[in-house]
This record gives sequence, structure tokens and C-alpha cells, in this order.
Amino acid sequence: MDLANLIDVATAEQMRQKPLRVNCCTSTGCRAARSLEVMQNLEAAVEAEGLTDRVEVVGVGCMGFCGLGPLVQVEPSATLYDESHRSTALVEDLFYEGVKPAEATSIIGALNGGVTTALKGDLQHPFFARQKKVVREYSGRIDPERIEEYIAVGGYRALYKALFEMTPEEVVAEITKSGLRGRGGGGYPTGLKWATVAKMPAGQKYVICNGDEGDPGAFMDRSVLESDPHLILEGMAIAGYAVGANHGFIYVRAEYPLAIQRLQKAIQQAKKYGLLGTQIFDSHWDFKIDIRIGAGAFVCGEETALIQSVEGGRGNPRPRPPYPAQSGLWQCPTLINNVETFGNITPIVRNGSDWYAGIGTEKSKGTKIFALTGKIRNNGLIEVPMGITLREIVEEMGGGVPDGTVKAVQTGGPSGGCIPATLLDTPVAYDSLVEIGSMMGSGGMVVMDESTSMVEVAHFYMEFCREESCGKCIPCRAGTVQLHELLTRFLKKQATKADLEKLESLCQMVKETSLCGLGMSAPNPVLSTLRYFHEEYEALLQAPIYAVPAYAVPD
Amino acid sequence: MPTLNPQSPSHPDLKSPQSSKAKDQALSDRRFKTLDMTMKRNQFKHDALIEVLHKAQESFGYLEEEVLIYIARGLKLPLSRVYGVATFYHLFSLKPSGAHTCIVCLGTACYVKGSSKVLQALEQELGTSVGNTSADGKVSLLSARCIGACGIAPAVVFDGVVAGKIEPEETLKRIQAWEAED
Amino acid sequence: MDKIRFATVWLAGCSGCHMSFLDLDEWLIDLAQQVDVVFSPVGSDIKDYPENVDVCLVEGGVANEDNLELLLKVRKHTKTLISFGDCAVTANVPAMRNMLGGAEEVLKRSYLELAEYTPQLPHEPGIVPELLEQVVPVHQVVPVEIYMPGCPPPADRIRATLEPLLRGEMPVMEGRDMIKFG
Amino acid sequence: MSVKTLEIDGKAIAIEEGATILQAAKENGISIPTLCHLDGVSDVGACRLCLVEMEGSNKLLPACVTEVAEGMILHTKTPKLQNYQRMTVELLFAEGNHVCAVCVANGNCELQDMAITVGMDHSRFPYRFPDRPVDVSHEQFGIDHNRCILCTRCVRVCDEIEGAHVWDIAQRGEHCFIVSGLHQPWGEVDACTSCGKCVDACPTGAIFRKGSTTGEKERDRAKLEFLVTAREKRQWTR
Repeated sequence: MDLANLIDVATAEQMRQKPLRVNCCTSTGCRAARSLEVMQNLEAAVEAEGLTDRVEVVGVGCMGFCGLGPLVQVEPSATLYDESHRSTALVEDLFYEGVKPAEATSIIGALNGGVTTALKGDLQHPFFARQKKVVREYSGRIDPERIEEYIAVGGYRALYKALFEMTPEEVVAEITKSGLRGRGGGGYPTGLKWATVAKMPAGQKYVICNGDEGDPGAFMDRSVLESDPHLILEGMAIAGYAVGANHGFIYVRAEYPLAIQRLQKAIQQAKKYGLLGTQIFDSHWDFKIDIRIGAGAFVCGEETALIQSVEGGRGNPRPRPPYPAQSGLWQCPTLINNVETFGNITPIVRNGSDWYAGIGTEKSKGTKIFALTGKIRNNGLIEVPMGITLREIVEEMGGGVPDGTVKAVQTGGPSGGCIPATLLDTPVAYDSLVEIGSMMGSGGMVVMDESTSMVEVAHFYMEFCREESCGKCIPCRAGTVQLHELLTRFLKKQATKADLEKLESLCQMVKETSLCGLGMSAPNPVLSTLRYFHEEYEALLQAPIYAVPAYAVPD
Repeated sequence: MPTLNPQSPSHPDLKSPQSSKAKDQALSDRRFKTLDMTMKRNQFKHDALIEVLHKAQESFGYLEEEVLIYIARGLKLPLSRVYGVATFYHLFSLKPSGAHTCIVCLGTACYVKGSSKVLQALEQELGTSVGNTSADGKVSLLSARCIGACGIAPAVVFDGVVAGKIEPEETLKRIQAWEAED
Repeated sequence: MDKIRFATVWLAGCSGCHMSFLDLDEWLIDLAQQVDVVFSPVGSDIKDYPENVDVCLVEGGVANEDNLELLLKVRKHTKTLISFGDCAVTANVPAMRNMLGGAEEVLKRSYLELAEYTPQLPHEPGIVPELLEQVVPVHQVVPVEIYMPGCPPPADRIRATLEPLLRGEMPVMEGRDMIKFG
Repeated sequence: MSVKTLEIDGKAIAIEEGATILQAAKENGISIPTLCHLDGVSDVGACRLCLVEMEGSNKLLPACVTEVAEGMILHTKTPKLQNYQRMTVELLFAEGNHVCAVCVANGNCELQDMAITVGMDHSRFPYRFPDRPVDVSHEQFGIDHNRCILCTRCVRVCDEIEGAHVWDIAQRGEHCFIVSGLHQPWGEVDACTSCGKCVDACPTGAIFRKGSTTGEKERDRAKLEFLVTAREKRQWTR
């Protein structure tokens, strides 16, 4: 395969595609709402209406509006893909949500002048209109199980560009210039990480894609892997070229069977086309990718634990330094980035770092995908430019709380914090969220209303950390247990003022002394609720049952 | 006031390894051949342990002792290491599971939308607690730390199929259908 | 100046701490000159814990309703409460029953399972105090001013703790001589 | 080999590159508390007792696994560290069933000593009273999980010095325990050579020689170091 072949594949695919595509979401969320039946009915209807020459039904990845699945969208095919066509009234109008299998037929009928009973969605709604899609550009618009569709929209062109038009140093420099920071939560500058691995002496190096999305309430990575797996493979290959690695691993949670299946398929297809494996693009450069399947351990999202797990061991983190970039998988220099981070690589290489750096704020560039869930009207996945305020996300895009008001927004899951409604004007950026006691996190955003007890929320997350602690270091293993028990005392109204002080000091201790990120951040949900909702803790205090005489040393 | 200490950590009883009477029979079992193939494909490397355990769990339904010993020998790993890894991860089970499995998602979004009520109803119906199997061996009740279906919370997985926005009543109906089976 | 009102109390413990206290030998005579012993199983015959006590040594964990009632009374009427010995500080050996579970499991184990003749559960309300669910250290029930570990605390440690108090100073509880458990 | 200069607790120190902060402190008579560290086996940085403060950094550094660097200014005895050390030891006492009065290691126990070092006169955290077993199936030794602090020294000596890998950690979080073989009785684990190194390595009374009663446990720690030197440097000096 060379560039000409790649373009041939793209052209052939564009020619193959019918003018109109009826995209039906086949991701986990919509599947649970019977989208596969919807899709079957759509296909049958195309046949029945005699539209097979003009219309094709495509099983696509996630469109984002998961709360109202199954979702169906009708749009012109890639041959007609340019901005002038995309703004036609046809496309805007033909987006359907909550489609019942029985309604599918009428959607096709409507293309033939009939009337459909399916619920029309509004693509001009802020939920869609306020998004800026970089990573999710083709999510929900291409068939994730066919590499040709990915190639038809420009796929693997960035890898070609990197391999033949750029040196590895230039690729690293481009990523550095883009200002991209790790999307797994910590926000470490991606370019700096790449440079560290690239600078290590040549020899065996590895690239690992961290798809162990364990934050309860987050499903960005699942969606990206299910919707556009090649985007991640291409990003990893570019990374491999840039840092001098020729072996990559994708570590995916076993809880995501569809993502695993689609990745396997994608890797096979890419190998078949010579885009992965040996002699990529007929060059002398090899890069292979293997999938590693997790087995249910949140701590494996921590990079050193993940490495242990890839090596087939218990997912126990180890102290850093040495960082994986210096000594990682089998003691070799290893680049570990999160799924969403790799998802940004291809667009950056394709469009240039200046384009990318133009999105977002000064210190947080680009976009971030959030899983907007909880007590909110519109829930689903959104990709927004950095710097957007929480209020815009929650109230405008999310449509606020149904029958109530927002009390708090939780970001960062068990490692993050609860942001009170009064701080909703905070812009979404790495530093601004840390300042108010939360964090960007991997992208979970859970909205809570007035009926939610914040102590209960803190208790919920502490129970999570207690159960997910690997048990290696004492503060996390035993500290989370004591913190959880203390919070239980509050909920049972058995806590005393001394318990409140103990809670605070133990949180501080666990945060500062734990070995890895899980323990260090486990107290955050408690600390942030103590900071903003202190009165809820005080309201649960119990009056002492004994009277203590004034303490005195006898005289 | 002194109260009973909840949730003191469990510590399973020691078990002597079974005599190898079942071994010959086991070796002819096709499922062991599957394990052989998986190990071979991974060149019997130590790092294949988790993958082989996945395969074993899939073929046998759970990781019985004989299987763990077989894997340890195949990969030339210490028994304690295999046991350590098998018990570290939630998805591996050393106990046989029921004919059906029901996994309640306890992720944040599901929690906020009332998944604990679903779980309570299930525990009551099945007369067992999470992580265990009903007395008749029909249903294993499990919980998950977010299955990534937050958009349709609360979610429950019935025998591998995700059901979203589910109410306790609907959940019970499905379970009762299983229980009514022969 | 009034004499210091001094008491010692014996909860769930083996009385070894009190024996160790008696090991103070002739210093006891010095002590007797400086304090009024207002309540003590080894130094006074008063049955009710009096009011307005300055210093009290509390031996033993809190295991039953009687212990609890007495301790609450002690706390109410005592200025400086000393948790005296490992049972008071950690619940120690009496608390080894906690590992069996709650009070019921303990009673069943002791009076039914291990009984050689006429197994029966003791139940004499008002005569035999009811067991608490768990044995807990003193400070888990009431605030404590000074902790004096040891099983038993050696006589020297007791003296080194009391002497400063007699002078109106707080003892420094540090180092192997003062705080070694066991 | 180049030499690094640094300062620990106000004392100027020079030591060869690659040494850990713990080694540097020890060589200069500065004591830093440790529980999971054991001379002769690898370090895991798990007990967090050896954390030190470094000027110019808000992260606490584990002395056992952090290499010295030029110009470091370290503090090992700040009130914050002392507070955290005490809490750590309290957490350990509350987590297991450490009844010193009836323990084979009473008077010869690193956990008991550590409580004194950090000034723990009581635990502020409620005791958990877990239900843990005792395995005395081995003909010479026993393991009492009630007294185990999961320092994993036994796992490491058995794997790294004896090479038998009888022990490992099972389960996770608060449910972790030291497992022999496939969770078999210790006495039935073929791999065990009955060398007794785990008894010598154990900081508490968790692994002991059968027949020893309260306060009778003794350990020959020097033997472990002797074996390591013999094996690695081919020097048999004792």
C-alpha cells in the first residue's frame, strides 16, 4: 500500500456509497434500546420501498445523545460530503431520537414522500450546536466495522504524512506545539511525555493505549473505541513512529465487549491493507498492536498498575520514578496515553498544531469529551472546546435538571470533587477545576439536584475506592476503610465532632501518603463536599450522650 | 455506642488440593485443549496469564482448582502467583456461577438514578447478596463498577444483554421468568 | 489544700493492672498520704462511684451493660480519666471474642457449642449483665485524658504517670518505658 | 562513580550516586522508620513510613526507593511526617488483631517497636477485629494472619533469596492476605523448602516457629544478609 493505493481505496469507497445514508447507532447504549431491531427494519424498508439504489442503511457508532436512543440520522454520503451540502435542510431535519422498531419503516417511507411517526430531534439544539468535534468528528457517521469508510473520510492519511513527510522529532514537536495534555485526568503535557520516551536510547520501546476507563459514570473511551477504532490505531501508530516503538498494546476493560470486538476487527483490517504490521506503507517501519483485556480492576487505570496487568500480574502500582517513559513495560521505555489523547493525535497531525492550539484556552488546548449524566434532561456524550463554562454545559446543553435545580456537578469521578451550583461559571480547564477542589478527570460529569445528599455521595465514592484499593500501601488499604466507616457513622447520625476532625485529618493523610493516584485522590470527594457542603456534615452530628466535667489537671 | 462491626473482611477457608483422580479425565476434556491452544498461541509466556484465565473462565464458567493448577504448570508459574492474580480481578470467579447472570451497574450515573433500589429488590427476590448465586443455582447476582451505559441509567445486564432505564419491577419480572424455567 | 480524690475502676480485664498497681509496694504508702482513695476494688469499700473525683485509673475494656453504665458514671464525675492497661486502651484479650461476631455468636459458642453439661444460654436480666455486641476500648465510649498501655503496665510506669499528676503536672507518655504495649 | 551531596535534617551528606535516601540517612546515623523495607530484598515502597519531605517539593518521597540527587534538602522529622507516621501505625493496629500480650513476638516485634517510635499510646481509629485464620499445618512453622501487616517481606525473601515463591498476595484491598500455594495449607505446599527465611523476615509474630510461646520469637536477620552477600558478591563472611 502506498499513498496512491490509499486514495484509490478512498475513491472506490466513495463511489460505492449510495447518495443517502441512513445512519443507525449500534453502540452499547442504543443497542440496549433495541437499535439492532430498528436497523433490521430500516434495511427491510429500504428494500420494500425500492430505494436500494439510492439509500443505504449504515450501522454507525455513537452519536452522543445516548439518553434518547435509538438514534437514526439521514445524511448525504461521503461523495457529497462538503460543507455546502451539509447545510441543506434535508440533513438538519432528518434526525430521529427514541426510534421504536415499529417506527423504522415509516422513516424510510418519509424519504419516499410518506409521513413518519418517529420523533424528530433538533440538531440546532445547544446539545449539538455547542459541540466542537475533533476526536468524535466521525463518530456516529461511519461504520466502525469497515476500514474503507474510515479511509474514505481521510483515514490513515495522517500516518502517511508522519511517516513520509516528517521526522520523528518533527512529529513530537508538532504534538508539543499543539499544547495537547493527557486526557486521562492528570493533564500531563503529551508532547513532553513523547519527548521523554523518544529521547531514551534506541531499542525496544512500547506504546500503550489506556482504555481501562474505570471511572463510574464515564463512557467516553468506550464510545470512541466502538465508534471510530481506526482513529485510535492510527494515533498509536503515529506515536510509535514518533517515539521509536514498534509494538503497541491497547488495554481495554472486559466490560466493553463491543469495543474489543470492533478493535479486533479494525486491527485485522488495517493489517490486511498494510497499515499496521510489517512494512507499513511499504516502508521499512513496522508497528503491531495487540489487545489486552482487563479483568475488572479500577486501579489498572493507573499506569504502573496497568503495566503490571499487561505483564500478566496483579495490578499493583509501584512507586514512580522511574516513570514508565524511562522504565515501563518489561523495563523498557513505554509511552502510555489514554484513548482520548490518542484520538487527538490524528487530527493534530492532519490539520497542524496551529489549528489545534487555536481551540481552547491558553493552558488547556483543544476539546474534551464529557459523559453528561445524572439528574439532567439531556444526557449523553458531548465534545466541547476547553474553556466553556460548566453552566453552559449543564444548563444550556444539558437542559438543566428536570423539575428542579442543580445542586452540584461532580467531575473526575472517585478522584474528583463536587462543584457547587454557585461555581457553575467556572470554565472547564485543567487548572481552573483543580483550583476549586475538583479535577478534569477522564470526563465523567454527573449532575446532582437538591434531593441528593452530599454526604451520601462522598460515602458512595469512598465505598468505591475502598473496594477498588489494591491493598498494597497502608494509607489506601486501611485508610479508605476507616474513612468509609467514618462516613457511615455520619449517615447513621452517630458521628461526633471528634469524628468530623478525624475525617478531615485522615483525608489529608491518605491524600499525601498514598502510593498511587487512586489513594492520593480517594479523599477528594470528601474534601470537596466538606469544603462546599460542610453544613450537611454538621447536620448529621450526634449530641454527646455524656457530660464531661471541665477537663483539668488536679491542683 | 459500641455496635457490631460491619463488613469485617472475609478470609476464605484453606483447601487441600484435590487428589489427581480427575486429572486423566480432565486432560481428555476438550476445554483443556482450548487452554492449551491459548497458551501455545502465547508461546507459554508468563504475561499470558490473564488472557489464559479469561479463556478458562469462559470455557469452564469459573476457575476451579484443577484448572488453576493446569494453567500454572502450563505457564510454569508458581501456584501462589496464579492464585494471587485470579483473586485480584473481579471478573474471575473461583466459585461456580448460576445458570443465568444478572449484573447490576452501580456506576455513579446508575447510582444517582436509583440502581441501589434495583439491587435491593433483586437481593430480596433471590434471597442472596451481591456476588453470590441463588440457592437453587439459577441466578448469579453480580454488580459492576460502571458498564459505560450511563446514558441509559440505571442499567442491568441480563445474560450479557444490557437493559437500560430499568425499574425494580421490570427487573424482577425478568428474574421470575428465569426462575420459572426448568 | 484538699487531698486529691483518687479512684480506680475495674471493667472487663483480668485485674492484672490492679495487681501491678499493688506492686507499687511502699510507694503506695506515700500515695495514700497524698490522696483520698474514694473508690477502688483494691483500696476502698465504697460501693457507689462518688462525685467530684480528680483522678481515676480505669482498667479493662467495655464488654457489658454494667461496664458501660459504670464507665459513663465515672466519666461524668471524673476530671482526669486514665485509660489503664492494654484492655482499657485496645480492648486487648477480652476483645478477642469480637472476632467471632456479635454477642449472640459469642454466647452460643461459649455456652452451647463448648458446653460439656447442660448447655444453656445465661439469661438473668438485672442479675447477669447483658453482653454488648462488641468489647471496645474505653476511649471509644468516652473521652480519655491519659493513655497508659501495658499488659499490665509495670509498677514503675504507673508511678511515673501518677507522680506528675500529684504535682499538678501532666505526665509525658513517651518512650518504651511509658507506652510499650504488651 | 560520582558522588552526590545533599542535606538530611541539617546534616551535610556525601554519598555515591544511585544510593537511596534511606541508605544515605542510615550511613549517617539518621533513623528513618521502615516496615516493608528489608535489607537484601527488593523494595516496594508500600508501608509509607519512610516518607520524607524535600524542600521545594510538595510531594512526600519514600526514602527506600528514592535515589539521592545533588542538592536535595530533606527533612525526616517534621511534625507533619510524625503525625502521618503515627496515623499509619494506628491504621495497622486497627486493621488486624495485634494483641501484644499474647504474641510470640512480644518484646521482639517491629510493629510494637514502631508504635513506641511514633509515640502511639492508643489508636484513634476503631479496631476492625477481622476474622482471620491461623495455619499451623507446616511441621516446623505457623502463620497467624491476625498479626500480619502485609509488608510482603516473606513473599520477597521466598521469591528472591530462596527462589521457591511459596507465598504471594491474594485478593485485594482490605481483603488481601498472604497465600501459600494455591491457598492450600502451608504444610502441603510442595514448593516450600522449610528454610525458615520467612520466619526471619517477618517483622511481627505472624510467621513463627512452632513451639515458641509468648515473647519467645527470635529471628536471625543477619542470615538473610549473609546469604545475599554470599550469592551476589561471592563473599562468605559472617
